[in-house]
Amino acid sequence: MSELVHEAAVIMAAGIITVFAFLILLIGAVKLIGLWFAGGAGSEAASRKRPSANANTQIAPNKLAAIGAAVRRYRDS
Amino acid sequence: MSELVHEAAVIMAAGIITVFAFLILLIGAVKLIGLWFAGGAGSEAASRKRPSANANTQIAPNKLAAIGAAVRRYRDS
Amino acid sequence: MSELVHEAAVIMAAGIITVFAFLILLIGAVKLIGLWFAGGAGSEAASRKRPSANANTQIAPNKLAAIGAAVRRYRDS
Amino acid sequence: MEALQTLWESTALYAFTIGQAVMMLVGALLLFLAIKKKFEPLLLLPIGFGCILANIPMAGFNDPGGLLYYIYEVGISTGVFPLLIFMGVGAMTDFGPLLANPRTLLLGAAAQFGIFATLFGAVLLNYVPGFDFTLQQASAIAIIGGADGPTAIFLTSILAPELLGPIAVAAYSYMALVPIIQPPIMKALTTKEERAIKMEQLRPVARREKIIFPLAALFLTLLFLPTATPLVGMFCLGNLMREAGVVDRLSKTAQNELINIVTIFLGLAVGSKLSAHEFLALETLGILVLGAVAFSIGTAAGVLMAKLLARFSSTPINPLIGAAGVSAVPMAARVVNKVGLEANPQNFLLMHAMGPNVAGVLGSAVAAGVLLALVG
Amino acid sequence: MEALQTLWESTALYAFTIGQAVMMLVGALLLFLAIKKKFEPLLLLPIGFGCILANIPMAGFNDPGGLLYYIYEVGISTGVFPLLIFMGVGAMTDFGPLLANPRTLLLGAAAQFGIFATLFGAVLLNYVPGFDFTLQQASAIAIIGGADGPTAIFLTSILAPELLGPIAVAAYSYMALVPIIQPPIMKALTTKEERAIKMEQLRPVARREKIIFPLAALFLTLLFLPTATPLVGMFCLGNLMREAGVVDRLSKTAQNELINIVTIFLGLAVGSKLSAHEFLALETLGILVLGAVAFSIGTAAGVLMAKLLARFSSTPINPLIGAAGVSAVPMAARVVNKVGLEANPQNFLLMHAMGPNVAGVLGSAVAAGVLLALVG
Amino acid sequence: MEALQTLWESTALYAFTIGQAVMMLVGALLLFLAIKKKFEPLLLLPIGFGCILANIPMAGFNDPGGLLYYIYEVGISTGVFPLLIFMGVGAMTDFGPLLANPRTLLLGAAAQFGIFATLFGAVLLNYVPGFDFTLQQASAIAIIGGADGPTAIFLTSILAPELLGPIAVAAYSYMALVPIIQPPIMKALTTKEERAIKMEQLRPVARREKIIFPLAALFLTLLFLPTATPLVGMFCLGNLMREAGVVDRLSKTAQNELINIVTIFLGLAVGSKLSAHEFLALETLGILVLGAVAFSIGTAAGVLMAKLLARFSSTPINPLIGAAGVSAVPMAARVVNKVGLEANPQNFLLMHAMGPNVAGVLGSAVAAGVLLALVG
Ligand code: NA
Ligand code: NA
Ligand code: NA
Repeated sequence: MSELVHEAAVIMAAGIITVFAFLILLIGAVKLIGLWFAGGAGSEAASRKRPSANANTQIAPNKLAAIGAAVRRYRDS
Repeated sequence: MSELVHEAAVIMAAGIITVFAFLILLIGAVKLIGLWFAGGAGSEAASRKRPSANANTQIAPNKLAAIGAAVRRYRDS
Repeated sequence: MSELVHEAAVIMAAGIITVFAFLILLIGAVKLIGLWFAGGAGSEAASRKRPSANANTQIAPNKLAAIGAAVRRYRDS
Repeated sequence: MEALQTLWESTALYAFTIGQAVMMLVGALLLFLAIKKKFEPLLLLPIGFGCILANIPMAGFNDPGGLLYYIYEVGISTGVFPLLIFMGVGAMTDFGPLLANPRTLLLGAAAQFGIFATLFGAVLLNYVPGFDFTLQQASAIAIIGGADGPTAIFLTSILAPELLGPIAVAAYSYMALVPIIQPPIMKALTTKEERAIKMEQLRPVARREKIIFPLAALFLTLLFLPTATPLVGMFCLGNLMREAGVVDRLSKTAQNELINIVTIFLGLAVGSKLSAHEFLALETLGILVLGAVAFSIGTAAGVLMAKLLARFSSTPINPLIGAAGVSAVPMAARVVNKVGLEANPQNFLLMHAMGPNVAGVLGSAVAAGVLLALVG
Repeated sequence: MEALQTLWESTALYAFTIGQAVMMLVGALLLFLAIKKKFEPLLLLPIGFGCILANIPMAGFNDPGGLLYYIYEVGISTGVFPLLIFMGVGAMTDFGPLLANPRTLLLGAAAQFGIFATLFGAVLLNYVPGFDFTLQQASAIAIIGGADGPTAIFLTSILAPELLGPIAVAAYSYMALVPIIQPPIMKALTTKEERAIKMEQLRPVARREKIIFPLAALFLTLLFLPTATPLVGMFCLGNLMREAGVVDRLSKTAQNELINIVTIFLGLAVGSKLSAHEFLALETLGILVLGAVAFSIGTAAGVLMAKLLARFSSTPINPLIGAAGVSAVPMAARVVNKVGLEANPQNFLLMHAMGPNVAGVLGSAVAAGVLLALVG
Repeated sequence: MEALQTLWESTALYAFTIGQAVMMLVGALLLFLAIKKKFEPLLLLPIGFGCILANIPMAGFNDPGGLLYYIYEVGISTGVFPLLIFMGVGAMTDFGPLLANPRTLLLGAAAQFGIFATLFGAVLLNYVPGFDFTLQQASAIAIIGGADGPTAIFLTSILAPELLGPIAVAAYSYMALVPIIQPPIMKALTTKEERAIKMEQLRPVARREKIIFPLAALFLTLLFLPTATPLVGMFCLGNLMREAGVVDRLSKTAQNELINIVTIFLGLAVGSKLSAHEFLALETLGILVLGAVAFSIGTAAGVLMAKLLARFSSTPINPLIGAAGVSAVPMAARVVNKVGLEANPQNFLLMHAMGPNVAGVLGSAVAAGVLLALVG
């Protein structure tokens, strides 16, 4: 019984240490990735978003606004 | 052979009785459900349908009519 | 070893002959199918395409053109 | 030369049996019915194709290691495929009309008389030389009268797997023939005045009622007829996912991709059981005859029960809606609507027929449970 | 009469045990929580339904040949279903916020302390008469603190399949209860000023970073913790399919149809393990208590680690985001956002909390790998 | 300490073999080709990932009980996965151009010469020390020349499962390399005038023709080459579902969700066969060389046959379209179109090349059937 408790304590310690060690390694990896690959981040991310932004927000509002205005003009007339 | 026929007749009788008994029980259950839960039926069912009705029939026709009219005016002009 | 080479040569010959024989049979079958079933091809294929063409190209362009024009008029005004 | 010889011996030409050739024609006929006549094509197309594949000599589709062998063992002999289809059907079913008019459950019950009368008929047929149906086989044949494909396949795969091919084909074919089988019977048993009866509009049904109903049906089933719970349970699970409103992505998957995938496999596997040895037998003829009888009796019983109900009802009941109790959703309800319109062009019975129609699905699942309990 | 007798004996009425009746109520309670309270309905609805089906006497869903038996054997005891779900979750996960602020991985690590402390607690509970958890069982219980359903099911099905039912139910229930469990702990450990801290906007992350990240995570896992690779590997596969940009049809299928199909089956199979014999035991009470303890400790550890981080950081860190380290994606991140808004109506922490939130998923998969290596 | 010791011993660091490390790099290379070079990413991404997972020491993906083990046993060693993919491909294939110009079937036949010549070449390679291919292995290698992934996987899993990894990788890689391999050969065997030839517009094809065709192809196959029916049969089933017009929901599922799900699993399972022991061998080099030879001979044979056809044809035939006979749908047809446009900017050959292109799919399925009959 107390042996089980001892084992559990050891696992608790070893476990949390391993999780931290592993995720700290991963932080290092992410930082390396950032250094090597993030170069074009701004431009690339931006260029990726722009078309969809265009499609969903710029064009559509234009169109909607124009249609809305046409509709209003029609109603007023 | 005639034993088989007898068995079949018994199954026929027992079967149709059971099906009726079971579905009559279910009728009772449905009536109970109706008594207990149908309270808000009208309003709830209505409130559920209205938004979709709005979305699919009210707004859309308005819009379509307006666009159609705008289009007609454009053609006429 | 040379036996294997011999077997391979036989398979090569038998194989390519079979493939040709089979696909030539299939050509015959296709020609027969064409003779028997292609009768209404033109009209059927056409009638099948027209509705979707209507839906996707005729109506939509009309609508788009009209909306576009309405929009342009609105902007100009 | 030896290679060409090997090739020739591996062609089917000299290995074909007459039986296999005939079964190919049967498969082609099923494809024709599915594609040209639009007979339940979702099932009959894969069944017909599976029939053709299974009867190719030396291709080994049905042998251990063959594709159809695996599909059958995984999906049919375990019962998993028909149950998944039933879950999808449950997710497609709207019990609203039934809940608004629960008496229509009696119509769904009456129509099951077709099943039990056919069971008796199948046993009687044993007096004709050449027929020798066991009670299990007679029960599996009788379930054709349930007019419900997955129920028929599920029950048959347990009680009489050797008859699976012809029974499934008969079930789906007769379901497709509902617009031809039912109207004469419906008209023979009703007057034009009865057929013209208009029914009152159904009350709206609350969402809570729709959520509770599948649970109540499951509860009664597990209490009184546990052998019916695989079918009723999966049906109710699908229906609960539909109505709960919180698991729409599961409900949509059950109604679309999952049921489509399973339908392809189920059809192929059922078709693979259409072997000459089992299909080209006198029994098949008996099954086809008994199946038609089952549908007819079920239709008649439903209509007669509706007439009986009408007599005790304060609100008008059009006896035609009883015919929808055989299930064959939604075909039978549409037939009711059409026959009603013939008698009275203002008489739209579709919604009223949907109640007995879905009641018939539950009714035949219950009947299958009864048969499993008694002869399983 | 004999037939009616057979039918009666085949009803469940006289075969029901008290335990089964109680488990039916448990199943109904789960359905209520799923449908009415919207507690993780995608899982709890099928689990509750599976529980009801599995406890029907004589229906045999769980026996060899029964539907739930097959589903369990095919999908859970092989580990395939939770892994496929994990692949789908990976395909739904955006690691952008984590890559923009990698320190938040430490918060995901800290929150796993809930797991290991609970393991210790479970063993300590053995001093209470009536409890006798093995190290395997204690580990499976502890993983509830990971707040990640598929991880919990995967680990439990290996270490302590006899506890699968209660552990899965506890895991999903507490995940649904995150908005109730976490805020008091978060508020107790922080001042209003700390909760009001605004964080700097995250940098944009390049697509290449997002593609490399799952591969890097996989690489470290396989080097240092191979026992975690089934979970981490499938998660990374899903995420790579998402970010690669060249296999969108596979990614969409993994995020939708495949995960939906597997979710239905997984829920039913887990529910089938809710048997009276195993669920109505003192252990279940212990599991429920320990699960709540695990969530609480994890939340506290995350918040405290965030305060520690803030002390050494040049940029401001709001300690609330540590609470998201328990995973429970995206619920925990939303709770962080809500508690932050209460302290400062201009303080939108959602994106900042997504980093520790997805870090928590990786963290608990790693913790599961550690447990597999040490007690598996 | 003991726990840390256990953890350390469970890391992969001290268990890695050189071979596994190299295979990881191979897996990474495949991912690079898939993601960055867009080489058949739908297959090569899962294959590359599966390769990495399978070579992790101690993770046990490939051992009984491991995920990849189950997927392989369920889907590849049964042949089910490649057949389902073939059904989906059939549902995506439009035989219209082939039916409008049936002579192009001859081009699909000629291109299969690449297969049989390579078989002979593989056996000749045995004279080089270090090579010792059996007839079965030589046949599996030769099928790479079919330029059809599922056919190659199906045949190899039967004839030479030990070569499945390298053969599948070679098949998909060369399919991706078609735009590089084919043009020089096409240009070397044709004059600019020939490449500039314009072809007459194809006649419209009736829907009935498209429905009958898959049945006719199936019929001829089952009569004359039953060993080809698994492949041809599933292909024709998919195509029939597409053209029948009555089972669109099945056809769409076969073309989308079902094929996507199977593709993920197929790729992982194929990747799992990329083990150091089998891949890092001289044979793999031989397979890569022979695969390139097979593609080249197939391309040349197709072009030469097209020139021969042109001589006997009353209407003009551009010999380039023969190159599309290797299949690699639709890549090879696009390459034909591109090379044709280079010679004559008004010359759109895409539709004309689709005929031989889909003929090549049938042709290699037939060739696989021949090989199964002769050496299976
Ligand atoms: Na029925
Ligand atoms: Na976690
Ligand atoms: Na080919």
